[in-house]
Amino acid sequence: MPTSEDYKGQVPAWCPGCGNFQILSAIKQALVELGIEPWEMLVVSGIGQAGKLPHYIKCHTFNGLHGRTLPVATAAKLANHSLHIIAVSGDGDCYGEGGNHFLHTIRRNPNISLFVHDNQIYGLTKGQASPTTAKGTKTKIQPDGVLSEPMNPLAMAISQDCSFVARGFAGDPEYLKELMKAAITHKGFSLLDIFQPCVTFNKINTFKWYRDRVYKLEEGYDPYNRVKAFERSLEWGDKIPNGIFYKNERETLEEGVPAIQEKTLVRQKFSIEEVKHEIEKFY
Amino acid sequence: MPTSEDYKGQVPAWCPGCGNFQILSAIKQALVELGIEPWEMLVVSGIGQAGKLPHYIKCHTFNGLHGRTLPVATAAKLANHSLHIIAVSGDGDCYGEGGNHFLHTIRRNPNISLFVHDNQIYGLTKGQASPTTAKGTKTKIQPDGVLSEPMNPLAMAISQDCSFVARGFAGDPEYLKELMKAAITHKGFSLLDIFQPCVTFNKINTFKWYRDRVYKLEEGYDPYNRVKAFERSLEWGDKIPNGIFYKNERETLEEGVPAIQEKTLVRQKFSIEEVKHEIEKFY
Amino acid sequence: MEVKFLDYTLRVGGEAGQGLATVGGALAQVLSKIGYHVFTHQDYMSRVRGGHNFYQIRFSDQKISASREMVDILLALDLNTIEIHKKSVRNEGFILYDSEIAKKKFEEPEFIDIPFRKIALDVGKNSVMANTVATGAVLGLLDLGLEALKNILRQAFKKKGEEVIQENIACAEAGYNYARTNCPRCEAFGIREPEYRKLMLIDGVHAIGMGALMSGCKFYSGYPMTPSTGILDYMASRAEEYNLVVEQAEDEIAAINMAIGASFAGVRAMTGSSGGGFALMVEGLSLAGMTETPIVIAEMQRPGPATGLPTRTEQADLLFVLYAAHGEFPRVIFEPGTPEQAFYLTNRAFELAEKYQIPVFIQSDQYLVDTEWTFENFDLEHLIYNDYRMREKDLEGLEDYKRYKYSDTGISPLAVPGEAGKHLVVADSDEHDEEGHIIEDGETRIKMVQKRLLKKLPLIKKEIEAPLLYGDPSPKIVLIGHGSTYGVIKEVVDTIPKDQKVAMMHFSQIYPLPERERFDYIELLENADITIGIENSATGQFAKLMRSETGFKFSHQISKYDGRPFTIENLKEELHAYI
Amino acid sequence: MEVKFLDYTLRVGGEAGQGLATVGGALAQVLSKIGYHVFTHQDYMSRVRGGHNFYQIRFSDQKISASREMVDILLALDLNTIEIHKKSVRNEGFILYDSEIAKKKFEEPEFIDIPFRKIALDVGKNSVMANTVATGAVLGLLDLGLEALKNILRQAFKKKGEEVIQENIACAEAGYNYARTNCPRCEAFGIREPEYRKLMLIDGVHAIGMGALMSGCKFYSGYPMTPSTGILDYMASRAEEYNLVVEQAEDEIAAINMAIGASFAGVRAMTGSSGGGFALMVEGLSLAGMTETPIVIAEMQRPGPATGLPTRTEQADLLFVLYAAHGEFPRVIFEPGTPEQAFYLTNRAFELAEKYQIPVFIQSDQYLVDTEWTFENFDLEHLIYNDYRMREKDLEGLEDYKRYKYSDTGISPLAVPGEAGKHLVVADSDEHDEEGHIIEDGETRIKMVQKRLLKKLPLIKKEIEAPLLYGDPSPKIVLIGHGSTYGVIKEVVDTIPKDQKVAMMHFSQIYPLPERERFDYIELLENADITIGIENSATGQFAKLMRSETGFKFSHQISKYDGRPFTIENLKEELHAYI
Ligand SMILES: Cc1ncc(C[n+]2csc(CCOP(=O)(O)OP(=O)(O)O)c2C)c(N)n1
Ligand SMILES: Cc1ncc(C[n+]2csc(CCOP(=O)(O)OP(=O)(O)O)c2C)c(N)n1
Ligand code: SF4
Ligand code: SF4
Ligand SMILES: [Mg+2]
Ligand SMILES: [Mg+2]
Repeated sequence: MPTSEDYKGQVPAWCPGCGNFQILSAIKQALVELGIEPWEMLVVSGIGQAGKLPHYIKCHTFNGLHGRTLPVATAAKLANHSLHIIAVSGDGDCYGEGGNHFLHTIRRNPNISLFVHDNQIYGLTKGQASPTTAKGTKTKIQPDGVLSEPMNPLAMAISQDCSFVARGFAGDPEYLKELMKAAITHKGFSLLDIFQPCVTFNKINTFKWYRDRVYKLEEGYDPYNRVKAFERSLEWGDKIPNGIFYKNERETLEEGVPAIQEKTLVRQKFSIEEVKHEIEKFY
Repeated sequence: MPTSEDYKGQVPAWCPGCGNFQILSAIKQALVELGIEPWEMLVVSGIGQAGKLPHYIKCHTFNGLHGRTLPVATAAKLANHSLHIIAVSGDGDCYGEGGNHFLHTIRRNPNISLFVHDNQIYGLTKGQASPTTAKGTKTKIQPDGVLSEPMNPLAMAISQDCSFVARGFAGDPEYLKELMKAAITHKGFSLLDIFQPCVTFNKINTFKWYRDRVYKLEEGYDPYNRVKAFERSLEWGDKIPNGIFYKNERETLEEGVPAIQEKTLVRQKFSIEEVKHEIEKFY
Repeated sequence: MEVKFLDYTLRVGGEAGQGLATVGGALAQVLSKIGYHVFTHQDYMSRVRGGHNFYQIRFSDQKISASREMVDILLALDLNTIEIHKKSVRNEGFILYDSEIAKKKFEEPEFIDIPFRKIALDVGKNSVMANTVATGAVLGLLDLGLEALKNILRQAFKKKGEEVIQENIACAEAGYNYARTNCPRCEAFGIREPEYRKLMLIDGVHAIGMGALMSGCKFYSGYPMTPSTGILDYMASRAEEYNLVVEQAEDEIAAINMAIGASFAGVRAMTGSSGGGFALMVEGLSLAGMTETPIVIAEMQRPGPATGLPTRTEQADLLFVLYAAHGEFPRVIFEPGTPEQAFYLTNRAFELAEKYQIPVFIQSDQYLVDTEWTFENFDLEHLIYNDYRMREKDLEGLEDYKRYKYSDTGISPLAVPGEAGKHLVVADSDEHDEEGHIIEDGETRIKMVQKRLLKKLPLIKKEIEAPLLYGDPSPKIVLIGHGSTYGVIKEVVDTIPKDQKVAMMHFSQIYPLPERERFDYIELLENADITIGIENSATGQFAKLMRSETGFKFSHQISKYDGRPFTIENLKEELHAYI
Repeated sequence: MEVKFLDYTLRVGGEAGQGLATVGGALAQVLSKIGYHVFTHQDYMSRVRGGHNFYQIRFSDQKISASREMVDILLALDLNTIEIHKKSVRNEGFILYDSEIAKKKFEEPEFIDIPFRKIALDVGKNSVMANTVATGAVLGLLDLGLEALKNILRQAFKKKGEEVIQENIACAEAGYNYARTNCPRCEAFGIREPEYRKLMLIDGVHAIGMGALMSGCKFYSGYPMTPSTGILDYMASRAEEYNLVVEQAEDEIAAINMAIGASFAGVRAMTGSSGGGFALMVEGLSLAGMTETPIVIAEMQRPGPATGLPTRTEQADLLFVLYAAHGEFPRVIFEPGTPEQAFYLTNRAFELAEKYQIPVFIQSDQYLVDTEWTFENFDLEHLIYNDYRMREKDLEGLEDYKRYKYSDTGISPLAVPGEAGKHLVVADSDEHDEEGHIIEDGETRIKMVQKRLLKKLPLIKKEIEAPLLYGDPSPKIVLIGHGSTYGVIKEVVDTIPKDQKVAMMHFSQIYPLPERERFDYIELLENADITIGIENSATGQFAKLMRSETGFKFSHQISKYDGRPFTIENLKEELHAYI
């Protein structure tokens, strides 16, 4: 059984007090509790503060381009669906630059967990508005305040029948870990949007701001009701729910692709002899 | 007052019987009835069969890149908000290649009308699956059938609080024209998704298929109820509603941008003299 | 006809949607099956119905590799075809048409009016079979028998059942017989039966697809775009039989990132597009470069910029592909001249991509993509397959695995994550250390640039083969081509008297340029009086590449940028000024 | 110190987030305000807190244009700084630190221990003012007075109120006095008050931004990416004052398509990014090329490939930008060597973009973006502004307006839609006719390629200015640089004895290369014994461009690719082998 030590990576370069630290330990803890070994685990990320996470954990990792986490993760899953895959992303990475992949990965439904470190800001590039930044927020690029409405990632995921939709908070790492375990064990594409205070650039959505507002979806809440889930995903303001908003049992991408029903693609040996007859078709 | 003749463009290169013909005449008719002159009108498109529409109408047109209709249209609106702007797109163009712009243009809310010729297929490239193609549909690239769930553009738009969300059908051009007029006169970003039979490549979603299923949202339907609208946007199968699903009165992008409150940007004369003092700031 | 050897050209013209490709394809197949060498090319508009398209078939008892301007038989499926192509019909040629469809009757001797539609209705009870009648009629005119066509029809309509097959066969026969009995001058075709040979008929895009398949490519991701879509189609059509994963991505950005993800995870992966779609892959290309993830990219050119002429041909993306992406990393570009080269070079692309862990390009264009050629065979013994990926046993006993370990060759061990015991595979798009972790110091940066780029470059250069010299071995005039102009330049060289000392120098391995040790092609060029770069582009991109890498400047340049390929006649015409 | 003229270097080092840029920026401003020539450069990591960054300021009573390796005063805000930079402090230099912060006491004579934090607590009641104390202390050491700093503090804390201002001033004074009274060897600085001059202090990125602003740019769209973000910041900060529209796009694809949309609609528009973001703009670039929509693109380089070293410098995107995008269309690339050049070239970029309706690039790199220089002034009379857009009156009486009308120059009338009476403006990414409507025939294609590309090219080439020659007018040794290496090469030339006959040839107008008629720079190079290309990249991209366009090959090449700029010392060192 793996221990937290096994997953220990480099020393994070995040700011002291950043919400990313709690997310990182929650991930490690979740993996340890699920008994997943580092060599069975692939973490894929893009670029951003969240995107640096692969360096702070020890397992297979692919730290790719800003916004392109999901296509890499999806294809890796198709190539070797025996790997557990977590895609780690930021609100800018996933919903801004990578918005189109977010939409279409939901449709594809690979069995991957997507953890979005949603700090409602661009952290690494020093404080510009992200898609989830509140309207009116002033930044260097929006000195008069952000004009766009913030994106609602949960509502969007539910609108496209995403297989698992949840929200957690870095300030409640114990619950966050449970949500992570639920996401990882869920069969299908799971979105876990995580409130992650950026102590340096987001002076609005602080630990306190979240703590004052966040509450857990009530016991008995039915995550299989899509319309209800949508309604709850619109709650924002003084009270903001956390928890598993929505789930369904859709067929996964890997279940549908004929070529990998018997064996993972990586395990399929190739020999020219076996494909040579293809040439006959051209005579 | 303009007439339909004024809007007459080149002879369309669409297949005989294509649903695009009805959409084209509905647009012209709507513009004529609204009394918009060709030189007050800008039609922006991407690439696809729908994307060819600018050649078949006579007004200002910009036929850009596949998937990039909305950024061009948004910026043109910011540069000259006295122009009426219609963005014409296909289901592949808008929801596939251009999915990210669709999402973020909803957030920005420029006062633009987006007409998506949704034939649930890639027409111009000869019959590949589009984001709205039904699961299981067999195509050359998906000989075993499409594996992804189709996208639900209306639900997505509603999930992001799009200012106006409607659906029409090329087979009911009279009603379609009314929806277009409502979209054009609505203040804010309006999505009109249009069922457009592709008689050549989509042998499932034919005129008959749509006609058998399409019905109008009932009299008294309240388009201001977001959750209800979401629920209705999920209706699919034997009965599929058309009409205005959702509306709100959000501030438009142009209303928020300080620089264009007094005059359109194109009308603001530039003279070096007036900006020279900027250099003082560097001393 | 004044041809030295048997050499006929058929042209089938009509509207988009009339089934030209079916008729043309069937005729090309019939001809190749009875043993003729065939060369076809297509000219079509970016529309699904209407407009004007044509499909041209040249056949001969000799090897051929290009199209001619003048045709012997024009099969006109509409009036427009007659009007556009009448002037291209040779003096003793024929125009087959249906005066009912054309709504016009022509009285000139070359016209043969055959009631395609009426025969279809009479014999097949359905006017859709008019094309089958026409196909039969062309064969009748040539007196080539119907056996091969019948087999093709049986194959084509297998799914529709025996009745449809028989109706089509009957229509073909009716067309055949009508032509034989109603053709006043048909003896003009002193057509010889070819010596029987089993010939392959294959176009560029299928050759690339088959090359990928036979190189162990297991993953192909793409987004439809003419003229690259054929690879996606082909791979998808073979997915079931060969257990391939073929994914239509939401956009080209996803397509290349998927190919990289799959390759990182351990399988040979490929993606492809045309110029505009490839433009969206450029950042991903640099990701492959930085992470040293092997991928093969097919870039199928069409005339740009932007949407350009979507269904036409051009060679104007060469320098774009060569320098695409920010930062510096090695790459290889192949640009085949024939379907056969396309096949082998795709195989070689995978070999080099995997061996050096780099992106390798197969660049081509609409012309080669769509032209069908005949070949006796592809020698499959020449295919290479070396598995450079490290698994379980390859890493046994290894203490610490480092994805980016420094080495003399610059090549580091490429392990398959999850299949390499407990070894962990760490890849990073930031500059990184040997383990794959992000760094910022200058010393590691320098070592990594040396490992990734500078050490590999000379080794890769050694892998590149010399250009092909065809014609005079010490030429006075050299025609330099690359990629799809191979066939036409070659045939033009054949037509030029030997005493003019002309040769073609053809490059299909474009970048890096071959070393000069084994074959000093620059010296050869320097010794010639006239060197003419021949390119399907306006600015002569290959000429720029040549000058930038070797300093050699061609003395002349022939550029064609109307979106059409060179034909033998128009290239000869262009050469007139020099030869 | 053995400097010929007054020439000091300060280095401020510490962690990210400690406010280095504020301290360094304030010192640079103070020095420039009292009349010194200043040159600063920054070295920082891609992180927000921690790690190690530094900010270096060189100042002199002469013009300076590069950084030195050795420093006179090191202001160490943490222990790490001392450990890393101690060896770079000159013999008679000083290290200012706070032993309480460093948690270590140093006894060597160069160390001056000043209790920054304690003074801040005592005087300002808040340890955050430790930086203000330190800034004051540096000025105290130099005995330069506090007036300028006080003004800067007043400005900086205006929004926070008078109390904060006074506290900061008090802290600055305390630091100043502490340094003056506790500095044993401070007389070592025989610092002369400069002759008073009002000097501008400006870095590359602000120069580009101001250049855009003063060229009538009304629309800027971008997506944050180091080192290009500064332009977006600057334009946004000026939006209110000058009525600009500045849009943060969802991605770089949107950014460039927005710039094109705005320009099509009638306003001067610009976008910018770094290499990886520009990679995503490539398809859009070809759209600008095809639709002949004027845009200016800022491409600010950092080391690649992929994410690379996000906050470092390199010149490795030159050929990428030069050949980016499928298809062929004209473009211009400027790569300024100084902020002043950046300013004028941005202005010129707009002029050429609008005049020829093409995309024009301002290419630069992190080094020039972040280096601050002093100038007496920018001569604003040199700015050009010609409105080439057609409105109402320009089109009066015109019968039919055609967006892509053929013309001798290739330039067609560019009307503003909605502002041009009833004339309609039709733009198309497909190949099109004069009206802007999609076509497929070869004849129109040829004419359009000639109009869009071939006719414009020679005219554009005429607009390009000759490279700058500095040093010996008939040099034996030529150091060839482009872009941001200007300053360092120039200073190195200054240090080489005249009898060695050395000159710098610097290109800031990179593409097209200047004509040779007015100044035959190739002849000059051919007449030299040694020509050395100096580039911040591994493969020598400018050298390739030069050879490809002119055939000339530099005899030697100096490449630096560790992500750091050349300093005077390390370039001299590299040159040792040749000079
Ligand atoms: C193509 C591209 N565009 C822009 C960037 C610059 N960039 C790096 S991270 C980032 C945003 C980070 O925001 P987010 O994803 O929210 O992550 P965070 O830092 O907040 O965790 C940007 C814009 C990039 N690396 N690549
Ligand atoms: C970047 C890019 N990728 C791909 C294409 C090829 N392409 C042209 S239209 C099209 C899809 C058209 O589908 P849709 O948007 O649904 O329009 P339709 O033809 O069905 O109206 C594609 C893939 C392109 N032109 N540009
Ligand atoms: S900038 Fe914000 S998100 Fe980034 S490490 Fe610092 S606190 Fe965390
Ligand atoms: S292919 Fe389909 S969408 Fe395109 S014109 Fe034909 S019927 Fe219409
Ligand atoms: Mg963020
Ligand atoms: Mg469609």
